[in-house]
Amino acid sequence: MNRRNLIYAILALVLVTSPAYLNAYWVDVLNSVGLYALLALSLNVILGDAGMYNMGHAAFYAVGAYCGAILNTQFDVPILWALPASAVAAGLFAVLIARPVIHLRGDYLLIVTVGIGEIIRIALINDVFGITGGPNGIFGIDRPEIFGFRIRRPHEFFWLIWGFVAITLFLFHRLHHSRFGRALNYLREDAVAAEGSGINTGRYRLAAFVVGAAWAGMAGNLFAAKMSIISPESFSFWESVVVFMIVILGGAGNMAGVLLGTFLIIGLPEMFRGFASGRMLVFGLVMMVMMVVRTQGILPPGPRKFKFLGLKGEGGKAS
Amino acid sequence: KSIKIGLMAPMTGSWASEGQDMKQIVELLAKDINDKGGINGDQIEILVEDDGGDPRTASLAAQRLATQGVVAVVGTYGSSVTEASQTIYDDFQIPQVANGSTAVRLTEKGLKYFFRTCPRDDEQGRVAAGTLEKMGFKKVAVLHDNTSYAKGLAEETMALLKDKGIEVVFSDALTPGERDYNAILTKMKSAGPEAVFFTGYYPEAGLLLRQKMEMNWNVPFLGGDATNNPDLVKIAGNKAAEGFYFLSPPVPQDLPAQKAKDFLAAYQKKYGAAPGSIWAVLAGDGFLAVTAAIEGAKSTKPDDLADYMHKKMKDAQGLTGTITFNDKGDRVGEVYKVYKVDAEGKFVLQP
Amino acid sequence: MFLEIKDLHVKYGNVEALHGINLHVNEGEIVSVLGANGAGKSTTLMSISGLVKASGGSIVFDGMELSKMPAHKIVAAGVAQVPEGRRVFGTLTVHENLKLGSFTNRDLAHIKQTEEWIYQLFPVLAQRRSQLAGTLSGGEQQMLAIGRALMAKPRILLLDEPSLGLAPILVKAIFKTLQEINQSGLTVVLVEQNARAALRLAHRGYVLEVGRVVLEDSAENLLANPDVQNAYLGGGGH
Amino acid sequence: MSLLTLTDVTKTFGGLTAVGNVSFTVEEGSIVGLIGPNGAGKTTTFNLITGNYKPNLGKIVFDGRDITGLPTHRIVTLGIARTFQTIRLFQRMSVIENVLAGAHCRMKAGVFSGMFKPPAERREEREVLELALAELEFVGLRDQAENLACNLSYGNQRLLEIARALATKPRFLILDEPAGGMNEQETERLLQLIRKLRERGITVLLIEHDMALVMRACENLVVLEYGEKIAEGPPEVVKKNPKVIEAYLGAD
Amino acid sequence: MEEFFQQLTNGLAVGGIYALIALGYTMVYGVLKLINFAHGDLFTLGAYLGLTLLTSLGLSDHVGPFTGASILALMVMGLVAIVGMLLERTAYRPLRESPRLSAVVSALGASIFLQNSIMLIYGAKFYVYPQDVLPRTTIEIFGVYIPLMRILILVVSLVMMAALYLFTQKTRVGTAIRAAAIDQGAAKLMGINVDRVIMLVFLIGPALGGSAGLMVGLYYGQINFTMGWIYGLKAFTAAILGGIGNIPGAMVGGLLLGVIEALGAAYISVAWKDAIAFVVLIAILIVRPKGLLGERVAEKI
Ligand SMILES: Nc1ncnc2c1ncn2[C@@H]1O[C@H](COP(=O)(O)OP(=O)(O)OP(=O)(O)O)[C@@H](O)[C@H]1O
Ligand SMILES: Nc1ncnc2c1ncn2[C@@H]1O[C@H](COP(=O)(O)OP(=O)(O)OP(=O)(O)O)[C@@H](O)[C@H]1O
Ligand SMILES: CC(C)C[C@H](N)C(=O)O
Ligand SMILES: [Mg+2]
Ligand SMILES: [Mg+2]
Repeated sequence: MNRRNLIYAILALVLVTSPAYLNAYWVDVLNSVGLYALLALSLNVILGDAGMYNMGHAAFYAVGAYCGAILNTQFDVPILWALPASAVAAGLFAVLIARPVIHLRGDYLLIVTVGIGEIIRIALINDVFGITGGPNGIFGIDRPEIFGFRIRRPHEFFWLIWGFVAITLFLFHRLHHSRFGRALNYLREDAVAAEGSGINTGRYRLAAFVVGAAWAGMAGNLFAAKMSIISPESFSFWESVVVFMIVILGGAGNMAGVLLGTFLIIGLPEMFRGFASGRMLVFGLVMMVMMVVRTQGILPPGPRKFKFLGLKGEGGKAS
Repeated sequence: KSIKIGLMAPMTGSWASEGQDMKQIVELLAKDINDKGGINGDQIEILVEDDGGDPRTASLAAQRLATQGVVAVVGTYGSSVTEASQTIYDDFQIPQVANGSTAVRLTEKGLKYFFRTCPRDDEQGRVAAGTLEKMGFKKVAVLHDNTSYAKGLAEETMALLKDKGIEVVFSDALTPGERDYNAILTKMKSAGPEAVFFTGYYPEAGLLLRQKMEMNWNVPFLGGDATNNPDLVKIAGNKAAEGFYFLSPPVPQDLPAQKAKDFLAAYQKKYGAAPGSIWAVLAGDGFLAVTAAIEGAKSTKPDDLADYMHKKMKDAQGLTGTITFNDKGDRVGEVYKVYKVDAEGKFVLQP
Repeated sequence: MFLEIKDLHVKYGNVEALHGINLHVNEGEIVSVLGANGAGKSTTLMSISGLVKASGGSIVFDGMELSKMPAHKIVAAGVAQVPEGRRVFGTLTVHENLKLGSFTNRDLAHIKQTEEWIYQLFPVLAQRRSQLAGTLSGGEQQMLAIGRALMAKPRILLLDEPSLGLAPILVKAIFKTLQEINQSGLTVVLVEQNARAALRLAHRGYVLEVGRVVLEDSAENLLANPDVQNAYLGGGGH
Repeated sequence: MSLLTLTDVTKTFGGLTAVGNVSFTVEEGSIVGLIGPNGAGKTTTFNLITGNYKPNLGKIVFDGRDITGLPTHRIVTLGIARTFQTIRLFQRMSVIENVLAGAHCRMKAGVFSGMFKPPAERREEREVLELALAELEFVGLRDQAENLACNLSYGNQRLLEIARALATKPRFLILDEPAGGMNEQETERLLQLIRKLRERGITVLLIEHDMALVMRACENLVVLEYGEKIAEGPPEVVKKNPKVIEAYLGAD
Repeated sequence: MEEFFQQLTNGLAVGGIYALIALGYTMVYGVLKLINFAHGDLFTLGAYLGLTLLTSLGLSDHVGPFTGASILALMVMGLVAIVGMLLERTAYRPLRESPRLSAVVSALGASIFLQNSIMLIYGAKFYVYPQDVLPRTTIEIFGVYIPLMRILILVVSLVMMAALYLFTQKTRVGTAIRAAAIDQGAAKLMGINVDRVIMLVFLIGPALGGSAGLMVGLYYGQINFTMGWIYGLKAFTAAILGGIGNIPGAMVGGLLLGVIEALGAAYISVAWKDAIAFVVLIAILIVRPKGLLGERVAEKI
């Protein structure tokens, strides 16, 4: 327990100091990892915690990104101010589209979410409502500003993105250890038993989608701010698949695992650059091998620990 | 000490053959210069990054080049791919010379470090509309593939056609990467166009031609510059490709300049075949423009290079002719020509 | 000896569940295996059938060493099991389930005849012939599981708590049936929580405790044994 | 006062009438047994009461309130809890987490208080943890609290199901074959537990094929056959009912 | 009206290919509950192997076009089946007891691996089948043009479906496959060699995928190493639409998806056709949550 925390602390320290000795390229890779980590953590709520097969997460990411981009380019809202709007837009979108399909099970939900992702992408390409810019997307998004400081370079984005990851980890960790987090796990393990224990499974399914979507929406906003141009290609089916793989490979339901998974799936291919055109081949192979070796994911979740100490009827038994 | 110049090209993905050609051409030109002692005494080193023909891969490739100390970047092919990398190079203040990206928008953003050796789609649209008018069609169908280049060109052309009183009886987008376009062809056929203008890329164009033949539909097809690739004929087959018109800057074998002829001979000698399309050759032009700027400005500083190319460079020698850029970074001059595929599958320049 | 288990060890992951079981069954016998929850009764049956692999020891059935044999061959050799939790094929019909029971048996006439016999034994199943097994009530599924095992024309039948969830009248019926088929020559190994009924039926019995055999005796002696009475027969009885 | 009343409840699956026109009442504070041959419709009746199935016809009234067709979680919140015939625990979660599932419907915290943990949330968490531990103590699984549910023995899993149901603070508890797979000694302990439930004021409806247990635990029995009620009354009377003997108990 | 029927036949041709791929998908899914994302790449492999064999053997010159194509198909199916079996051994078998989605990720890894292997072996460019391997006749009925190849595609899919259906429903081995699909342990207790059953399924599924690849090569002529991704996704959609695990469902789903796409393109918009198809899919699943022919056993509680 303590040793684990020590390892986490060391890793966090390595990460925080990394901009000091990495060049812009590698810092940018880290930024990419950070954005995917946000996405994966948000998907983890839906897929890992609640066990709902969502392979269309890019849809929520897209809604958030476009919401931010449109507010910024059309209405001159500073991009970071649009963050709550992106969250709300993606969350509302989740309420709208998830409600009718939430009762679908397993692979049926999976293909429906794939479908939703594709519908969104196609709608963006075809310039729905004339505000998405069609295949060109939206360009000229302002760089974000914090306290008058304009963020441009990878080294600057690093702090914005990873700061947001840190906040997310903190909040999601608490959420996991709350009534809400537990309810999602019950739902995942056995929906009938959960309902029979008095949990409104329908509502929690939806709530998981909304929380996950809202967070993906904010990740989308940061993505738009970083790229300063967004277009439908950035929200393809493949993006959803990548995030899906991250969650499962890392250890569905465990945030440390998801984070590790992000480093592996987003960071590793960069390290394989030495293999030139064979690098994706190596990547595919590595994924198969990792899954076969760690069949539950690299860091599968364990049961929650509780502090029984000091509770009524506890004769000082430590746990 | 050597000067590093980046090349960003689709080495994988559906346009991989274009990327391979780009690399070979630029490397051959670089060797030529190095053999002659380099520029201002410095040798040139080419760093190649794969953009996969995909915008997301491209933005990573751009980051990577930008952090390896290149003084300028040549590339890339498709407009949407280029667009994803533009701001990154701009942030790092690295001049970029695109070779195939014709979308109008790219040079309308006022980016100081962006140039291109290819023409623009507004010119292409004009030539397309003019050609359709000259051939005497009154009703045409316009089909694109929902990429930013293809859609832009389609819209550009349709606006011009309307001005000329030519009716656009059908316009829609297909999904690239599919195999079966019969549904679209059937729908288009029933709209009764006298000609079809397809603004997408060659893999789809080949399939369209072939399937059109199979449904016994003999409508003339005109393609945009992205159909200019010999693979088109391979995919469609000679019979289906025969009679297909397309727009393009002059294809390699039609280049008038002696420099081009010599270079192509050397290329043929080294690699065994001529470059497939003009776009790879335009990457060579981009490289030559950069080296000319380094030589002329006697500097590798980004601002010096950009200034030189914008203002001082006049009629630099390129493979496809002389190179001059305007304030926006566009190449000066009219270059679009009409080609037709003959029975052997050769591209024949139309008068 | 018909079935002989010697020093059988079984591990689940790193945890050993059986620590050296010795047990034998003579041809034509009914042998009952008793034991508290988690004693290893089901594990023993599963390792006979080859679904869990022994980490040590031997299982010899009619001269064949089973512990290294794949499960499907063991069944073909004449070992059938009614598994714990029934495990009927939920999305197949009752009829198809029975059909599968006879997978290793290619004697069509015999298959038909046995199926009819099973329908006589459990008339409910006949009514539900083409209902999906998953929608049967718990007891109906249990009947189906027994019927399915009988379809294999086994030489030895392993039953894991066959009375679980059955109405008293059916428990009686099933135990009677077991006696009958035993008398017609089938050897039976019976794991039961309903220890009293099981011992009344059996010739001999074993008592398992945390992965070990702690008692082995004739059924009458076990029934009379005060330890057994205390632990498994609910003290005084009724 | 009757706590639960079923009036002419009917449930069909395709052409099969699993429960037909069944009516009975359960008095507050009593222990009632529901028995009958396999496939008689007992579990289905339970599922109708708990809202897992919706009846085709008929009415179910709990504590003066019509609960027919309400969703399960609403019914649980109103005070009806259950265990399942085939064990349905959250197998890969710990024993204490399983019990906390039951406590869920008595809690208030939502997403935001989960994230921001205001004092009220912390207090609530502590309270339910205490409640859950108390229920584990009650069924005798206190020392297993941090074990995984799947590592419990079968009998203990059944007890854990009861603890989870109790954590919903029910007034009415429905047990579906709780003694299945238990040996006689364990069954005896279960009987004690059921009696203690009544002392806590919880009304119990019990399906069980272990007649010894049913006879000793229940003060009233309802007998189903082919989905219909064929007898009702105190155990000693029902036991001698020829219809019940023929259909269910069998002659000795 | 003519146009409608023309579009209908267009859709059926596309749908026939979807169906053929979906059959393999559903077969594997039925037994392992595994969404074999590598299936699309086995399809691609079929197309490439077909091309290699076609150009190197020149079969049809010796034995006539149809016999040649049939022999070719058998060879392709055999080879792809072997690859499928190896895949099962290495990437899926070790994951049989683990959470379902782990195997899905392994399958995605396998997909990436296969796709890039093909790229490294053949290169990234488009390949083109020789034209006129099979007679490219087009027949015209009441103004509707139907290339013979389309009829061939449909017939092959239908025959495969019927054969598979009869095989799984009526034969001993077929029933064993279905039993293994439900509960492998219980199937073993019936004396079924579960490993063999799964191997068999992993021979049949990929073989079907491979044959579809060959068919696409022969009919459309142009192949490239990424094409399996889209086809795989479409086929998976088709399988779900029909009710995954259900063999006639795969057929119905495939044909229906093809027709929806064609009619959507014809009467609504070409650019939106995939979105339209997904909207229809979602609508159907809302009404029938287990697909058109999927089994609807209420879960017994
Ligand atoms: N699949 C498994 N994985 C890990 N441990 C297991 C598994 N199955 C059984 N065990 C453990 O092995 C031991 C013996 O279990 P087994 O099921 O054989 O007991 P049993 O005598 O049949 O009990 P019951 O009366 O509850 O059926 C127990 O400690 C159990 O927890
Ligand atoms: N979901 C369902 N679909 C179809 N038939 C069902 C379904 N659930 C139950 N049945 C049928 O309804 C009848 C009653 O089943 P139920 O489970 O209520 O019986 P039970 O009285 O609990 O029996 P047991 O004592 O064996 O558990 C059975 O014949 C069963 O086959
Ligand atoms: C290289 C060209 C064929 C590409 C096309 N002109 C574009 O801008 O995308
Ligand atoms: Mg057992
Ligand atoms: Mg029941």
